[in-house]
Amino acid sequence: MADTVAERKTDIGPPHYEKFLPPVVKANYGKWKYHEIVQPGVLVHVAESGDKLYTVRAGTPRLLSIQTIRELCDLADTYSDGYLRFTSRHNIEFLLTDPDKVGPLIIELTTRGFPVGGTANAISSMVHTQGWIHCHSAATDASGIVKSVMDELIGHFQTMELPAKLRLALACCLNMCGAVHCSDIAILGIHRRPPKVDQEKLSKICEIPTVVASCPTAAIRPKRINGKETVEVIEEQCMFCGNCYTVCPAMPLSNALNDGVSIWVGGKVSNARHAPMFSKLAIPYLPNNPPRWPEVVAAVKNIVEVWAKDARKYERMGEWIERIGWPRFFQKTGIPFTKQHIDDFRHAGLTYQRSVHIKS
Amino acid sequence: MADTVAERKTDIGPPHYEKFLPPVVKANYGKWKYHEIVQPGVLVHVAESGDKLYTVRAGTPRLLSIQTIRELCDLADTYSDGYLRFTSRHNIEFLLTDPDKVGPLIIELTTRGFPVGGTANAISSMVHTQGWIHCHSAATDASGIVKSVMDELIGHFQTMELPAKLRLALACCLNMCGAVHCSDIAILGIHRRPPKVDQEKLSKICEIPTVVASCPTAAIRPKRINGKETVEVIEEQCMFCGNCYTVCPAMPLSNALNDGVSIWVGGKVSNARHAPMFSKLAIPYLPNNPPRWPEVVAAVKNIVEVWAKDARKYERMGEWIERIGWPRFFQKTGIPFTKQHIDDFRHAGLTYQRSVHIKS
Amino acid sequence: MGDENKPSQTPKLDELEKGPWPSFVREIKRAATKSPMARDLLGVLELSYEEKVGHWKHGGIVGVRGYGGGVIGRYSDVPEKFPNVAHFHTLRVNQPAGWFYRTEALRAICDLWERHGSGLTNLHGSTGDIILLGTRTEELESTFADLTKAGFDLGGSGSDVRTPSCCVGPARCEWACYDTLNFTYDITMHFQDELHRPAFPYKFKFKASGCPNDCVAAIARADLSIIGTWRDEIQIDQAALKEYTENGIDIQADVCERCPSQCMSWNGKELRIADEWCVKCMHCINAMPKALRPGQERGAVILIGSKAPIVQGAMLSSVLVPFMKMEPPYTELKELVGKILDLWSEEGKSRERVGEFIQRVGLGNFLEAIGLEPKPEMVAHPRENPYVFYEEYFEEEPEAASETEG
Amino acid sequence: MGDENKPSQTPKLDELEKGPWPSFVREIKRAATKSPMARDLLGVLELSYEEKVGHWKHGGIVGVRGYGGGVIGRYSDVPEKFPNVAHFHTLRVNQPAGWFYRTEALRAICDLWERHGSGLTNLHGSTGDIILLGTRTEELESTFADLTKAGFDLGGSGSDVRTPSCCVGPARCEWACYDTLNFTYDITMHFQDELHRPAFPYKFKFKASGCPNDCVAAIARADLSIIGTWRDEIQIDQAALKEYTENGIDIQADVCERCPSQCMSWNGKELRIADEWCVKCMHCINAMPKALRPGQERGAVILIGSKAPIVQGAMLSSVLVPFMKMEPPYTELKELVGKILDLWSEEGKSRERVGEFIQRVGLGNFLEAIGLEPKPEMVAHPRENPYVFYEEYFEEEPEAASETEG
Ligand code: SRM
Ligand code: SRM
Ligand code: SRM
Ligand code: SRM
Ligand code: SF4
Ligand code: SF4
Ligand code: SF4
Ligand code: SF4
Ligand code: SF4
Ligand code: SF4
Ligand code: SF4
Ligand code: SF4
Repeated sequence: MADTVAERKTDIGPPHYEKFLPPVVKANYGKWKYHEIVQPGVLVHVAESGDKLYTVRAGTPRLLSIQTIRELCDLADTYSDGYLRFTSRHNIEFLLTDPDKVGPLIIELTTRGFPVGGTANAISSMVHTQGWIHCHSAATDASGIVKSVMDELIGHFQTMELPAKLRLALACCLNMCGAVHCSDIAILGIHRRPPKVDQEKLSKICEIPTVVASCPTAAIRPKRINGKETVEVIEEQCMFCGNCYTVCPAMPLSNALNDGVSIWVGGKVSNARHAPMFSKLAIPYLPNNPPRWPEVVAAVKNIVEVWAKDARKYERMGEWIERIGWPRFFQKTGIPFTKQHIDDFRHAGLTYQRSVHIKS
Repeated sequence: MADTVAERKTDIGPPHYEKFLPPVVKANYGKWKYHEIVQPGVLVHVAESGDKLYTVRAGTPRLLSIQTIRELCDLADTYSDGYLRFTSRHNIEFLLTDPDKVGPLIIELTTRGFPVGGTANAISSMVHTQGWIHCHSAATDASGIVKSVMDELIGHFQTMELPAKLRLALACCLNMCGAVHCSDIAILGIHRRPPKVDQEKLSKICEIPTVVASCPTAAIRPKRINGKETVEVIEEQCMFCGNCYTVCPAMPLSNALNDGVSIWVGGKVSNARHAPMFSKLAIPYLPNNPPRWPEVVAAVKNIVEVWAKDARKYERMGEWIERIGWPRFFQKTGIPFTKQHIDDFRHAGLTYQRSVHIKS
Repeated sequence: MGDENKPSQTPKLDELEKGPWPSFVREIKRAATKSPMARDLLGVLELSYEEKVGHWKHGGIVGVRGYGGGVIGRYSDVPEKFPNVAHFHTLRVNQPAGWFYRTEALRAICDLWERHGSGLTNLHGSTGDIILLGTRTEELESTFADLTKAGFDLGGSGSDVRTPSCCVGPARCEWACYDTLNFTYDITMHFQDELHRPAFPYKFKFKASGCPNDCVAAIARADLSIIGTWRDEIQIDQAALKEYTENGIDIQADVCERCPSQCMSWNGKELRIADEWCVKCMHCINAMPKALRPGQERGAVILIGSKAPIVQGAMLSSVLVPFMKMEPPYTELKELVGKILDLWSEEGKSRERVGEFIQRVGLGNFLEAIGLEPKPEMVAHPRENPYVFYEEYFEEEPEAASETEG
Repeated sequence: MGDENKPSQTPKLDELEKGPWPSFVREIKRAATKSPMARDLLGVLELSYEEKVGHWKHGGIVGVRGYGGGVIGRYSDVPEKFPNVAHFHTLRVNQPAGWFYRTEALRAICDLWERHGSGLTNLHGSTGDIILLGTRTEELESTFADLTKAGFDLGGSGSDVRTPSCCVGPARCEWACYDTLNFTYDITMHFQDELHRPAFPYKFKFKASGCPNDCVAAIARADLSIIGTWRDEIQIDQAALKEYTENGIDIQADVCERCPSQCMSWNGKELRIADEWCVKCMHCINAMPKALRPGQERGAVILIGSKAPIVQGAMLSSVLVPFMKMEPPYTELKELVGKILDLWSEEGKSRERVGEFIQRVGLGNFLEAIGLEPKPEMVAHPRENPYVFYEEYFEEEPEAASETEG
């Protein structure tokens, strides 16, 4: 506690995790032997001691009201001795020792609208970001698309019949909060017009050198306009990344007509089998069409289905594409291959096909 | 013939190849069926017609006197009806139809000092460049090292017992004439000190903007010295590439004490099995030690031997290293891994180990 | 719209209450029964859905006294229409390691957030924090007081150490190669000052996964990624294998053939692993958790530098220490991180993540500066380009040539 | 040293006459028996071996009338000591396609080079030319006259089309998927003007290999790499396979398991290839040339852009046309190359190879400018970074929104 001014507590850090561990976890901490997936959404972990821990996993919208949190707490009090946890993909997990409570809890969750699932070879909850709920930088909404996509794909959350795990993610702008750049399928909000410079405001609130340096394509040049230091944007060089806006609010990019969504595929994070990979561009642009973004939902569903049908057991999206080759990915999904798919940024040359190993 | 001034012939182009094809080749052109390698240095190609063409391949120093060329012509006249060819690696090939002449030709070639071999899983002649024989830019000699290395490794030219082909190449400066950047083992002449600017000469014979632009690391800045436009080199930024010298002779790099040789491994060109690969740095620096460069010869020999012992059938150097991993390449060869091995140029980040797949 | 008695008309958002997946609109509406802020959020969001643009702007820095991070300031650009969200700041609250809770603790947070804010949260934010979504500037200090009373503290934001997070690890996972929760708590406490008082060129994130499955995506989104591994033999229970074959696993096809280093062999009865070739990818263990387990000599790979694409393209973390034992008090790691933070703070440019810094100065130079030996495990392969910077050279004294520092 | 009666003392070089590999020193000495130039070359080289530095400099441009390329000017920096190599220019003579010769032709070259130069050559230069190594400026024009009389012409140097070269192809190789010799001769004649009169931003090299084995290393060192391939099924002679198994080839281990696309299966009797997965790597064919042959629908992959490392790092050529039929008069290819040369000549910077040009302007833009459709075969994978340049967007007329060119 570095600061103790007037009894005001600071730097206490988070609560110690031990306080929140269920007794069975404390007793078998670090001594788990194996696990089984009993049914979609239900894991059992067996300890060396023979103790068993049942986990029931359910989807949530991540954006939760305190009313709903209390409701979930009530469930935990009833079924899991007041213990619960959340996963790295924002699912809720109830930790039970009594197998007889698993069934009733599932019924209760399902009835209240929390689907149970997300385990093993399933689609788990989508990692996503703020969107129009809270962020100034968003080129699209986050929660609305996630809801629309998951409404469509919930069957794959509740079953485990996919070839492998499928990780979906969404980020509402190129800052890419969340790990969308390494997802099996990523939805990414994009701007498509250069920022509009508010000259008046800019010269007051932004530092010119910072603004100039922020641009990955050197599209921003300092300029003196009406005696004021400001900047200009060379439109042909701008790639709409929004980084200037992040450092300088006087350069907004939002554009109702042209903002939208791009789709990326084939990333992964785990080291299982294949090393981690970045996601690659599949669809450069789909329009913002709230409230249900039907084009985006259809596009994602199509990719999921083609993969689900064609991939081998254990083959993540990226591993599948690596096996069949990109030409066939585009053929099979019916997605047109365009100029935009071809990298033209820093390491572009390394993404060209530099052999005659071709699978057309 | 675009130009006919005063009967002076220009733009006639090379002689038509057909004039130089032996009759058996003309007759079976494009109709070869298969080949066999009869013994090291001897191929037989069998045509659909049943015709057979025997090729006897021999090493040469590439640098040939007219006397020697005439000597080789004499042999061709005697054994192969006056036809011969050279390979893309500067070997000479005699094209025979009479199998009985193969043996005598081999004896004759061997006696005259031209080793027969270089076929199949062998070390073929080294692709190399001019060196101190003719180039102004050389950081080392070419022919001298090639001779020294081949004297040591000639056994692998004359037999075919390696796991796969082994392509050796040498370039005497970073311009890398020849395909040394994609060789199983490449020897590369290097400078290690910044160019010395001859201010007087520079302002007269070089264009400053070209000189400045020539530098890959932006180490060259225009400068006015004694009223003359010239340049200065920021020494800490110079990577001794010599490109400035190539565009401007007033910036020589040669430095007797510090010039030398670096060794690169694991490149390949063919698409067989693995796609083409660049060679990677194995040894950052070995001294110039004429006339026989013992350090270089020993280093190359060591790498060849470790590979020959450890690689599987068909495994080119780069394929072998990919299988065993770089940590073991350095362990097995006993070459120290240093700071210099770590890329710090344009795409450096992509060469880092970006997974936990580690073979120590 | 900000009027308490007249609920906002949200035909577009209402569409998103339909369908089987739990609805965030329902959440906002639920909060709106008590919170005017939530009610106005609904209104402003409906407006965004109509106009297809967001209505937030970020303005001056807001926060709590003595802290430079933990609060994200947001203001509406239509405050006239939606006065209750004129300010709508977010608090990032440092989650307990592994996201375990007792219900009391969550209820305490709900209660204080009912008093001070919109009643809306994210469980959790992408970095791992509990996100308290939306309140006014004047509520920040009192919210913070109630938070600390409840035993919670703020997380990171801005150019500081960001809230570290970790996978469930030894608490529930048989594969944890080190204690991710303990480590995360320890490092969070160790860096309290750096977490609350931004003093770096840019943000610095820690993420800790117990094994190469990397269930917190550490390799993709942490400046320092600590991923568990082992270096001896995979533990095999040959008897348990049988069970799997009986339950429909084709060990040859599903396991051996999918092994990236092709180091397994199965003769129908016995599984052999040539562990010296194993790259510790986890696949075989994942496929047959009852029969296979990570080895016993455990620790972690320390990787550095991942981040999202701004400005020069996304980066994955890369190996800095191929194997480190991970035992409290984690002295080796803390010392290493200390050196890294010092160097980067000193020489990093503003808004330059540590991964970008390393690429700018060169990994070799970076290693030298923090006192680590270069190792081939750090690279996928040595350099392909000949632009080597030779720092050592011979002096021009032909009589007594000697190697010197340049 | 230039003295005809007193042979130069070359103790260091003499060392290189020893050993089993044919000696270049012997060659120089052999030429030196007749040529004072060769004699002085020996001297200047011995000096280099003593001092460990070269003694050449390049100076003004030298050449033959009407040509801008084909001669490399070199001057000694110690002309006082070695007056016979004060000038020591090289002529690059365009080799016949496939490096086939009749002895008459070679003898003719020897004779003229005895008259005009050092008597030293390279057979051949790395680009493929016959290199006539070392003569004086005043000899150039007469050498050229004698060359053309003998039916030879100069090759390229400087910023022109460089001497194209090709593998032995159909002349002796059963795998040639197109006629590399014919193509090379044809293209060489077609580009005579561009070859002799440098007018490009930089050099432009063609290399033609008959199959993916790429025996002229086209993919590594040609601005345009033409590599033969096929697109139907590999031709299998099952009977011939037997012979190989009897002669010690383990088809499963040596062939099937080394296939990069794992598309072969062998049951001990019959070999099956799932050709739709085959990447045409050649390995299986290489291993068993009697039993396997490339398919019958043949052509070439056209690749663009390889080069040595100066300035931005070495490049490999990359796919421009995944499959092109290759039949005389090669109209499709010539038209394509014409467009490429026009565009690059127009917009390339000085000393910018076409591969560098493409990377600077972007492959997508380049394709657009030369009128080729983008195809996924051109990339190893689509972009990973989100920095997409969207050229099409909607105009801000809400009533009548329509897609327009930006
Ligand atoms: C609970 C959670 C950790 C946490 O602390 O919260 C977790 C828990 C488990 N993971 Fe995970 N993983 C969790 C996020 C991840 C992530 C991160 C992510 O998705 O953002 C990854 C990396 C994904 C990627 O590569 O993009 C991840 C990659 C894996 C893998 C590797 C799968 C693969 O083949 O690539 C396994 C192994 C397996 O499932 O066979 C695994 C296996 C497991 C096991 C079986 C470990 C165990 O023995 O308990 C746990 C149950 C898995 C299941 O859901 O079927 N876990 N797992 C996370 C649950 C997220 C969710 O709610 O869905
Ligand atoms: C004569 C020559 C072509 C020419 O027009 O001059 C040639 C001729 C043949 N090559 Fe080649 N290759 C020739 C240079 C090359 C090159 C280029 C180079 O080395 O710079 C390569 C690419 C090397 C690389 O990848 O770095 C090359 C990669 C191959 C391969 C692929 C080997 C591999 O596994 O990677 C084969 C297939 C094989 O040998 O099994 C092959 C096969 C052949 C065959 C068997 C083709 C045939 O059916 O006739 C010929 C005899 C091979 C032998 O020497 O064993 N040729 N071959 C060249 C002889 C060079 C020499 O004197 O040694
Ligand atoms: C809240 C959250 C998204 C969410 O809904 O979960 C978020 C929200 C913002 N992020 Fe983020 N980031 C969040 C996790 C991430 C992650 C994922 C992670 O930490 O694991 C990333 C990618 C990993 C990384 O750090 O690179 C991420 C990469 C960014 C970036 C790009 C940074 C870069 O170097 O490339 C920015 C831009 C910036 O720093 O100016 C950014 C900036 C922002 C700002 C602060 C935008 C701004 O300039 O004001 C967003 C505030 C939104 C808001 O209105 O509250 N956020 N941001 C996440 C933090 C919650 C938490 O504390 O738990
Ligand atoms: C003679 C030859 C080497 C040899 O001994 O075989 C050669 C010699 C020279 N090359 Fe080369 N290059 C020769 C083939 C190559 C090759 C290989 C090839 O063509 O297949 C390359 C690599 C492929 C490529 O083009 O990138 C090559 C890449 C270079 C470069 C680097 C170009 C680049 O863009 O990176 C330079 C530098 C330059 O252009 O200024 C260069 C420059 C030179 C110069 C002209 C140096 C100069 O600036 O004066 C050398 C003249 C040496 C001399 O004294 O004669 N030479 N040069 C080769 C030409 C012989 C022939 O015509 O057959
Ligand atoms: S991805 Fe962009 S818009 Fe979305 S929360 Fe992050 S910074 Fe905001
Ligand atoms: S949006 Fe990105 S590319 Fe465009 S001007 Fe701003 S920083 Fe530059
Ligand atoms: S590699 Fe360099 S020194 Fe050697 S011939 Fe080529 S340009 Fe000259
Ligand atoms: S040698 Fe290369 S790096 Fe050094 S100054 Fe010259 S061009 Fe620049
Ligand atoms: S990262 Fe490994 S240890 Fe941690 S939860 Fe995932 S599987 Fe278990
Ligand atoms: S952990 Fe991965 S690499 Fe190691 S044996 Fe298992 S599958 Fe193979
Ligand atoms: S490239 Fe192919 S066709 Fe040409 S010689 Fe080599 S193996 Fe034969
Ligand atoms: S050519 Fe190569 S890819 Fe095709 S079947 Fe043969 S080995 Fe496999």
